Amino acid sequence: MSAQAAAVHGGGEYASTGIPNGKLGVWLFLASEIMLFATLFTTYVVLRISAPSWPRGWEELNVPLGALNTLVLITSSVTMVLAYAKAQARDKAGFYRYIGLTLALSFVFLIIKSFEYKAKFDRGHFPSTNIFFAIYFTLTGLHALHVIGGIVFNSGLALWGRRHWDHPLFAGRVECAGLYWHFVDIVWIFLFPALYLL
Amino acid sequence: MNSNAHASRHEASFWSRYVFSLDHKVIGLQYLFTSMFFLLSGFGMIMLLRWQLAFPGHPVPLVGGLISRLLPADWAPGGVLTPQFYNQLGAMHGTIMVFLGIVPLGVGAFGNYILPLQIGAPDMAFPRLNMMSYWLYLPGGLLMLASFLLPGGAAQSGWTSYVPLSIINPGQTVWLLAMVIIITSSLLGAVNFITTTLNMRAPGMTLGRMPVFVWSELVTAVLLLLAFPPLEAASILQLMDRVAGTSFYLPTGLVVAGQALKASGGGQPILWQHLFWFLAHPEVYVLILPAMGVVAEIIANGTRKPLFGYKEIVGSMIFIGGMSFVVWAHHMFLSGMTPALGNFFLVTTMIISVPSVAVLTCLIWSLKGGSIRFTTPMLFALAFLPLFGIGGLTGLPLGLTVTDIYLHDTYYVIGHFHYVVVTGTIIALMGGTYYWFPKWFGKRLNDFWGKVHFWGTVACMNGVFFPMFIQGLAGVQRRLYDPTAQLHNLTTQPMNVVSSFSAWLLFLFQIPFLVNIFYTIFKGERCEENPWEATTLEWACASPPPHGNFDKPPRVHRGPYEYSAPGARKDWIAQNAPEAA
Amino acid sequence: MNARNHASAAHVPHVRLYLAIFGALIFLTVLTVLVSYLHLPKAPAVLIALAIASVKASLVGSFFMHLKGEKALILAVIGVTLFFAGGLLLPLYDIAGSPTRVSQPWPSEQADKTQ
Amino acid sequence: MTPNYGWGLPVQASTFAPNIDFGIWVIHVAMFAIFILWSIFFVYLLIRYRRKPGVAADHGEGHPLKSLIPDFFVLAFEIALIAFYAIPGWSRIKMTTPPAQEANVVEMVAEQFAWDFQYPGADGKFGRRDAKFMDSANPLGLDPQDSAGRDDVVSINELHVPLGKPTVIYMTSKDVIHSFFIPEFRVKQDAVPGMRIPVWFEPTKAGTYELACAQLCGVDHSMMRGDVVVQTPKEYEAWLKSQTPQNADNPAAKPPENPANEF
Repeated sequence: MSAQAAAVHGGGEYASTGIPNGKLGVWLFLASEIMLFATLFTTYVVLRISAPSWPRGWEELNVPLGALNTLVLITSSVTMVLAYAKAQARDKAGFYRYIGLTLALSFVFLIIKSFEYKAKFDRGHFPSTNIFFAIYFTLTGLHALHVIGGIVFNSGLALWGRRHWDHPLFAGRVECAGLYWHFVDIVWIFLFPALYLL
Repeated sequence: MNSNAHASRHEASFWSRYVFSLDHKVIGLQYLFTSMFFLLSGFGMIMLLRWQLAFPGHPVPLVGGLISRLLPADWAPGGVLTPQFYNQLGAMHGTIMVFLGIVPLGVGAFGNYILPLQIGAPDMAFPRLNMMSYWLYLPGGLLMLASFLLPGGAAQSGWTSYVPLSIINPGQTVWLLAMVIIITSSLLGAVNFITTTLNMRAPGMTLGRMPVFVWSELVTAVLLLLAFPPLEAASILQLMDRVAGTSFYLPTGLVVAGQALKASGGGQPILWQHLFWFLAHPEVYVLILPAMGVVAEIIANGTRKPLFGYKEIVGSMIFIGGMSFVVWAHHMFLSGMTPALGNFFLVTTMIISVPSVAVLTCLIWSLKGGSIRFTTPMLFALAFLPLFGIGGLTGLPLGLTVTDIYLHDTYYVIGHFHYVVVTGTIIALMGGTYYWFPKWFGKRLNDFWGKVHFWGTVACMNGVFFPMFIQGLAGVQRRLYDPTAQLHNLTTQPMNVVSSFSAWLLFLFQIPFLVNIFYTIFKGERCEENPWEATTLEWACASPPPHGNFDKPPRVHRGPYEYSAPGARKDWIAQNAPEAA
Repeated sequence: MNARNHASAAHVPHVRLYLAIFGALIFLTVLTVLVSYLHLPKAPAVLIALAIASVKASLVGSFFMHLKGEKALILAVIGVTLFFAGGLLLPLYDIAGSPTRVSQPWPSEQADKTQ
Repeated sequence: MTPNYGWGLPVQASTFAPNIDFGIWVIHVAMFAIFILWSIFFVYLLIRYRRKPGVAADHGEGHPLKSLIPDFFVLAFEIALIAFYAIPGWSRIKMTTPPAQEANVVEMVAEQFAWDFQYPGADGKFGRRDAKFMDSANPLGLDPQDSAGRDDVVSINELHVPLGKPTVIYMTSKDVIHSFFIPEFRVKQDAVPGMRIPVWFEPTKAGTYELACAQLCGVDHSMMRGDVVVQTPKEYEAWLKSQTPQNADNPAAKPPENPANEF
């Protein structure tokens, strides 16, 4: 691994692009995620335009709860970037405070989401009810899966950081976790108005 | 040096060295043997299917009794294939050969093993990710094969699984799950390939000095990275349609077998075709690009001469990669898509045919002024040129909207894409196996049996696929369980018999190849480390290379194909050979 | 960057920058929700919502994901991806508005339903 | 073996069949020419530059663009094909549908493993169809109450078409995607559920031709065939009259007691 460690630091003897492997890898992974969510948005737009009738977002969905969720996710994005700043500044206590906040906010997001889903199920709205709810549950469901993935990655990183705080790659990995988390936030930034507000 | 210390820790257990290995070479070989297994299983399916095409309704000889006992009663009673089993064989043949056979062979096996060596890297950028991509590919593939054991049988609506048929038919749910797993595996592989190629090239190895094979794998990885996610999303939507009762692809008012289908409706069947072909066309370029890379390597080595038009070939590959995202709907000219879009995709399809022709032209011009050695890998590479030419040329009438009206969904299409994939990619990858076998196992494959395998395979492949053009012109549709049930297929029915016998003969000709491989691995005598006297970096280290490949990163001084340099002592100079004094 | 005292000096403006971005994001979220309460017709509603969301996304991208001043290769990767994601919109032209094809299964229903 | 099918393309029996055949013929001639020329050059290179003892390969500084000239010829040929053949042909065949007044309009519903045709009958109007009326006796789901539909003729797997004027078929499907394919007319178009897609052709020769399904539609995909009977206008009218259900001859006279129409 040490040969790669040399490579990871952007070069050493290797002719490289100067971007650490981890960061380039995460950005490539985010490129494929952009294509995934772009397909889902295209499906939503295509089905909505070609449908004879489509309910407006606020008629079926709980806009205040959605807005609250957006604020929660944006806050978690801020705490994530602060956690990265603390990691760069080698401030262990600060890092664990902010990464803890980020994880807590992610759980809050999922809890609010589950309330929303439960409210819909109680009113008998399931994915099979009509095409609107099929789109709603699929898009928000896949986004929630990505939030869960983010929680797993961030908590794994936090645990790994306890023993490997001085590992040369640690700050880079926090940055990569941050990049992924900000991407999940950006997807929600587009998803919230698309489903709830139009 | 640090890589040796790293290597010794690695020798610890059998498991970490062979099964859960982080070494790109071991993972490459794992991909090689697994994809070979899947290619043979997909090929075996077509052996059965060809019997039903040649002699519809007659019990299958030899294995007929075995099948009727092994399989559920209603699939092959008395050895005669039933339509649903026929459809399963057809759908799984396509899926297994494309997603489990050729892509893992061309990208997983050759790419994983050869790419890091050719750019002088110690290993892949993310070894754990590399291991994880194999260990997602294997279960995904086995899940796909296991879908035959489901009560309703495997997927039976074609490898393209057009909706609503694929939502009504049994067996599709497991197909979709296996597809999502395989796609995730390919995505991880693509991230690994691009990062390694960009960030871990040996000092001095600028992008202009990378071998053509590395360029082809890089463009392939970009295609995998950006084209697979749409199919993953579309598969998830289809999975929801089948499992959660949504109806993304089911329009309102469907009546199936007399009863109204209870689905909420409002879906668009054409949407699946758009999303599927948005992947599937870059996918077919993922199939052909590594083969072009392998052929370019072998031809440069076999003619002892630098490739003709290195920049043109690499430029064409990049142009193909870029254009492949905007040509997909030439598969859908007659699918109810707006005819106006047909004109747009006609023009983009014709534009993308130019770089493919350019690559082929440059490879043929590379022969001029060379000193051609007719070794076995060179024979395969040379056979690739005319046969891929036929594949490319027969794409013209299919790409043209008007002639596609008649030829769409006929055997002409099957002949076209098999000439590109079978006599194109598979022939090239077979040549690559002969070429890089000394690098993988330190032993050369037997040359005599190599030539027997070559001549037999090329002859039989043409015997199987050329009659399909004749059937296609007569209007024989594809995926017919019993072609003789329709009058317009009767005249060309003998062509089915010719194809079937050639296909079985082709299967027999693969036996010397397999025996040759396994015999040479265990009993072959070792050969020198650079038997082909090749210049690229993978030959600058031991065969098979130790863990960590190079003692220290090789320093690259020149382009990849410095053969017959004027005034040099030998007719080849390795990329990392120090500057001549 | 790693020395403790040097870091804290360079560190403070970052935090203030991030909190400023945080404020802007909250404001924009509240704005887009308020706009939705106007129940505008579809076309303007889509444009406004899309514009606000794009501004928020670019804020998160350029400051939180450090895309501002990022190496050209990363920006190229994103650019190429967005270009091909745009290619995905082509089916939109086909399915949504195609003259020669009426998406009604039965002729009679076509009469009463304004397409 | 009916005379329609030889080894090459089937007999031409519709107006745009010669047009399509011309395109197929031109492309195949060009393909053979390109393939033969390149093969000759290829074999010459193999023989001329095979390994000879003592003769080294040259380093080859040739300028590639000059040698891509054959590719520009192929490109020029393709552009000509697109501009003068494909785009005009496509717009004539697929993008324009003959107006309903001068064409013989038929409704078609494809289902798993049969083609159901509905002719407007004497009143020239199609009866309403609805999924809930569908059963084995009434595969098209004709609404018994609708007066327009009482004289409609229904034929399964058999399409009768008059000579001398184009026939426009509005196709849809009940369950899965089928593809309406008549080899002799060089006609092919997918029938997609949830969509009503027009396909048209104008037969030029009387006779019986084969209608086949070109898109995998399930177990009996290969059994899903039908006959297209091209008749002179007189014979066609006679056939239509013979098929018209009895209670429709004087629709206004008496309301039908039992709505079920037999045909």
